[in-house]
Amino acid sequence: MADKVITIREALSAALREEMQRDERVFIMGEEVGVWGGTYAVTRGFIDEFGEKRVRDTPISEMVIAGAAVGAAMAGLRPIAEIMTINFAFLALDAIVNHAAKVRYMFNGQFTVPLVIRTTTGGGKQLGATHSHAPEVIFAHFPGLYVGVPGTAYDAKGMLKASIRDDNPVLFVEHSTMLQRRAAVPEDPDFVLPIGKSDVKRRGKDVTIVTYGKGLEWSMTAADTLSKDGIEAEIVDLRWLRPLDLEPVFESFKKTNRCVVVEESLPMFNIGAEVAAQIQQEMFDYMDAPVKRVSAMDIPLPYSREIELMALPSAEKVVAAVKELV
Amino acid sequence: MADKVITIREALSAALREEMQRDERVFIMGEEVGVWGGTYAVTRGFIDEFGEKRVRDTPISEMVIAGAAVGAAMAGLRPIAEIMTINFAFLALDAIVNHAAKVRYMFNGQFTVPLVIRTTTGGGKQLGATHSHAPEVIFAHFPGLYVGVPGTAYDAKGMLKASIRDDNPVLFVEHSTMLQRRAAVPEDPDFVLPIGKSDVKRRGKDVTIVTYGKGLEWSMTAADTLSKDGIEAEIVDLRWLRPLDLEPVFESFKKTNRCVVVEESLPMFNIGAEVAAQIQQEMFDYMDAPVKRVSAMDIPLPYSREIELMALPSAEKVVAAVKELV
Amino acid sequence: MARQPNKETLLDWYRQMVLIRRFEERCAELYQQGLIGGFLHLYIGPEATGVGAVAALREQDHVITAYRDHGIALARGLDVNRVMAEMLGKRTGVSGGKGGSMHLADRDLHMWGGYGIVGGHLPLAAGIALAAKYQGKDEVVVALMGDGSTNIGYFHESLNLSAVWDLPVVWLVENNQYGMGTAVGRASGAVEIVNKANAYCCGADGHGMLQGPRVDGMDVMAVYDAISEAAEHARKYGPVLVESLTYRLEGHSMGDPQRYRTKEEVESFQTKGPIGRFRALLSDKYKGVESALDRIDEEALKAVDDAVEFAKNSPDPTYDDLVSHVYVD
Amino acid sequence: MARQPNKETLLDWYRQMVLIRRFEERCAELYQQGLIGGFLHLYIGPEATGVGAVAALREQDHVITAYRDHGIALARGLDVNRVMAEMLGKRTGVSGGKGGSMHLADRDLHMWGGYGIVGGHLPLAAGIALAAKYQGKDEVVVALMGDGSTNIGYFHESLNLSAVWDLPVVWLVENNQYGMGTAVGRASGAVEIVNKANAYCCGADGHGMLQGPRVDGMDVMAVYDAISEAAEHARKYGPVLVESLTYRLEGHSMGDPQRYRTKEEVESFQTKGPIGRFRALLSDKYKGVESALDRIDEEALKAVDDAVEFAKNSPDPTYDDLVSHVYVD
Ligand SMILES: Cc1ncc(C[n+]2csc(CCOP(=O)(O)OP(=O)(O)O)c2C)c(N)n1
Ligand SMILES: Cc1ncc(C[n+]2csc(CCOP(=O)(O)OP(=O)(O)O)c2C)c(N)n1
Ligand SMILES: [Mg+2]
Ligand SMILES: [Mg+2]
Repeated sequence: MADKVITIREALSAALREEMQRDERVFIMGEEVGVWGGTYAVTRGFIDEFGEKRVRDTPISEMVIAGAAVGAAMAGLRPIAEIMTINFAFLALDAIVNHAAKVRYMFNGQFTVPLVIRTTTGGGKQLGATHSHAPEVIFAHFPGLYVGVPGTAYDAKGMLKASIRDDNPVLFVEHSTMLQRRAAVPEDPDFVLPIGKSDVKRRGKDVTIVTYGKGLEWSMTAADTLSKDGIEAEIVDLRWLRPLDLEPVFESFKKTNRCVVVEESLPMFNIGAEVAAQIQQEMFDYMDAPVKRVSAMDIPLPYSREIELMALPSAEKVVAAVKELV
Repeated sequence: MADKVITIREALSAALREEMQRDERVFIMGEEVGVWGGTYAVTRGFIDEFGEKRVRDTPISEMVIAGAAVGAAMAGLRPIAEIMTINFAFLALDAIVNHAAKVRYMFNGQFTVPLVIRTTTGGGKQLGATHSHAPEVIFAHFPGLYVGVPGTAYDAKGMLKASIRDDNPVLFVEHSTMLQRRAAVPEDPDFVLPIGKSDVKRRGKDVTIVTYGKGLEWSMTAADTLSKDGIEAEIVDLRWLRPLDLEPVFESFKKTNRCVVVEESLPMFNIGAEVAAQIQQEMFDYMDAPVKRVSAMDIPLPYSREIELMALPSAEKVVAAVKELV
Repeated sequence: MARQPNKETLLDWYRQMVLIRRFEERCAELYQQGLIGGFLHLYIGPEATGVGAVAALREQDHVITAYRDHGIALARGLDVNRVMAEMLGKRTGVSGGKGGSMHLADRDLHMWGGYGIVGGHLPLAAGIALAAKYQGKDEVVVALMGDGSTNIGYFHESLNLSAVWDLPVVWLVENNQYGMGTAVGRASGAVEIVNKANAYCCGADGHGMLQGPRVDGMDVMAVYDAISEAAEHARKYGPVLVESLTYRLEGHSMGDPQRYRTKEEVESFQTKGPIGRFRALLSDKYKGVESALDRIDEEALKAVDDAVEFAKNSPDPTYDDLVSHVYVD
Repeated sequence: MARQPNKETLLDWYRQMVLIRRFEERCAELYQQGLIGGFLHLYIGPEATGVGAVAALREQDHVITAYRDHGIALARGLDVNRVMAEMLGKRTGVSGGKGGSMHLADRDLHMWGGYGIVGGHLPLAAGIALAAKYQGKDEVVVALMGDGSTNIGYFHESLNLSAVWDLPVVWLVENNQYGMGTAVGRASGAVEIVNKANAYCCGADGHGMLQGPRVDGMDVMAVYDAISEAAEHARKYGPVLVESLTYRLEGHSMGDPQRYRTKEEVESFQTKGPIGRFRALLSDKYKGVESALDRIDEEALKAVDDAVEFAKNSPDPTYDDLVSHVYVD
């Protein structure tokens, strides 16, 4: 089958639809997934197509959305639980970390939790301090879980399908400001991407940019700008924060000897910290300069547009960081 | 006034008692803080001394323990809310991160949240996967909050008193296996320690060990062993994960050029990652070797004693890490 | 019994409701123009609930609500200019432009804010009430919330604590029949939300939550009476749960496709709107009041115009604002 | 109506209760000897609740509970050797030594585990019930919990979801009068916990939670009847909330100073213990049954002795066990 240029939203819808068609045990539950059609319109039409049994609107109850999905998964279904935004997933942290991620281990493999928790992340939409987190890192801290954050429509489809087919619990994090981004995506219903594989999104020799999610966009734009100044950035899209695949980063670093990590997270104890720590550990002899980190500022996000964007990373900030480095 | 050798438990009790005597607005709320006398006996006798108004047993309701304490703090009290163990603080993550840490910012300084949330951390007690976290790092990720983790009775008293007197929300994390550790502690009721200051706990010239909490114990023991082999470790006790004070670490590193970070956290996206990232950033020219990290293994903790301890750091592991380095 | 409002008071309630309506209509326009960003949840339909409830409080009492907070803020007397400035994210806004539409607060007026996490403000309300009681103050907290929020864990823990500790809180559910697109009956085990008081009603030694009325939330007088009585109970004994039956005439927030309800349903409520109804009542009760009401209508429009002017001419927050108030220094 | 248990069945219940009691007494000793670690929550006192409730279920039905799970595990038929091995953290334990006292499960027997986070298993119960219903299976879930857990957000969200979705769950509160040291009345707005069903009872189109009985939890027959009836309702219509009035004769866990209750109170319950009472009933009902009961008593002791032997002789988990089952490979 051919590829088709579609948006991330369409890619997500297609992934969900195909997997629901493929496997009766797959169903969706969450706030506004049914009648409303999904807060971000990803499940529009699903309730008509699959019925109320498989597209289940829930009360505003994040703890039980996540927790009941764990139970259903243990008992043989393959739930896709939607937590409207990752901010609200804080309420489900216990269910996710203590139960989704651990019932298998704690009971010595008796239970399997084939669960996907879909959620959206990111700031930059003037939603204020409580609605603008990009805290994927705190979920990725915990073993037992996978955490995926696609940055393109291609990845969104392949990664989501892989997550649904996998027997482990996956937190699948979509960036709410990227849903309209387009890319060519295979229509083949068996197109899946491996879990836990980073991907080199741009080749270059001068600097390695490590990023994921929205960071990919800033980085790609920055790379274009840098290219005009003769600096060729190689961009490694992590795609998965857990399992974290830094092999392609190390490979790239051997060539570039310089690295910038770009992410929307807060600046402390974030993805960049882990990447920098592992680079200095594994690539010590290749380091021409310290690994640099571009992230959000260390403050809650405000409402007002001007100052909100000041606090977030941008292509310009990535360019500046790279230029300080090379 | 003189110093007195007391346990961490006694130091915490004394800090609470003194501050409650000093300020009527200070009160305690949480599960089993009153009639039971505190799960770890820290508030034993308090309900008789201060009455039910100021020593408030709550239902098992972590969300409202944290959230009501935020409201009470906004409205002029100085609550000390106890979350029995940090595992249960997952249930309060939203109240802590979205409300305790942010109401001040979000409403542009109109509100002040002079709140201390006391909790206990740590594994190694055969409590199994859901009761053995040491996830301070995920709370320290968020601005608006302070996170303190004392490692000695001296620090426990001075840091807790400082936390109670401070006008910002503090997550105060005590290690449940260290409560019997003794040290000389000032009896002066005005003894407080500054918030956000690391402390050099041992002088040495060969390697810098950065640690906090239970890690301090492993590190001190390891340092004694290493000393016998002629290796003198300098130990920097972070004490606070937020604000994170790495100045003494950098100072030390300039001399030792080698560093091991020791912590009970999980191995990914942890304190060691941040410390390593900052060292390679700030101390690049001083680095003789990569910063090493000693942490728990990347698994949930099991019940069985033998294998549980395998998964945790130990003095031996610290010794081994240092020896690989120097 | 509630103090009986005199004519002046009633006209003031009318003024507040009209002001809210005009304010909200203008916000919708400003949102379309891109001057307001983020989420915008209009308070068109439930004005009588907010105005009636706040009117029942004393100056020293407390109000806290969710993100649908414009009406409550205006009813509580927050400066309309500064509220509008907040909408536009300006430095002069009540929250300095950092809170936005969902986060209006005024500490001095004991308006403790709007909150975006569903149910997240309920424990705060319990805490504020605890502080009042602890300090021996004769104050109550009115905590408003949507029907949808009564299904979240926060609701349960907060109401239970208030019952066990006899906290002076009036828990006021604005039942507008939907939480986003989910009808009450599809989300809540109890369709009559005041029933939920039963779970906290019969504690040891007579402690417990009082089950209050299901009041007609489109009738400002009824809401005022109900909340007055509830507040009196709360002040003396402890918490009460009251439900106000209302309706939101606009979408949940801007850009709601509204696939969950019919046009006819919305229209049927439009004719029962609280402002027209109150106007009719006033006209009936006070001969010749129309001209006064007309003047109020005009003044409301002008106040909103002025507020927009004020907001537009206000400075944006600066980098210094961005980084301030993360901590107390 | 519940199937009427015959003599053999009744003797088996007696056997289970005695086995649990002996098992728990031995665990206490092993804890003192340092062979059991972590937290140990004994099921001494509430045996009739666990045995009666589990007896009311079919083989394909489901059980899930909190950390006070030994009694439930044994009643559900988990191998006593392997349960004891789990206590001792052995490789042969039901959870491979990785779960310990609080985390006993047997997937094959549809015992979905004990859970240490108060209320954390309640949404799991809802999910297991959902899976049964989704797959068109005629199965119910009995979810046991303590009185203290009914105050946590999980309780509210789980019960509400079960009501809205008509899930086949029997929510069974073991009201042993305390959550750790906190008496029910100091923690719960409703002292009669079944009252809490009112919050989920009257949904749209007749959906909703049934308020079940407050059953004498020291009477195994009464519990059996109540849960049989509740399970029948759950299978046909949807969730039920049942409360079992029981008492824990030992501390909350090992090392509880028990400052929250008097010796007299504990003693007053000791005489009402479920095992003595059931033995008396059996003696009354079946002439000459004593010798059979005595034999059961002896066999229980021996089973526990054997279990300890088995456990002691079992291998410890290895490093491979430590790192296995974090993920499905
Ligand atoms: C914890 C949480 N979950 C989900 C949301 C998203 N959300 C915002 S408003 C809303 C509906 C709330 O409905 P209701 O409480 O009835 O208030 P109304 O909007 O009708 O005034 C939802 C689901 C949120 N803000 N917080
Ligand atoms: C979320 C959470 N908070 C606190 C605890 C600590 N804790 C363990 S058992 C318990 C008391 C529970 O009481 P109840 O539900 O009545 O059960 P019982 O022990 O009486 O059987 C508490 C507070 C916990 N395990 N989980
Ligand atoms: Mg609503
Ligand atoms: Mg109990």
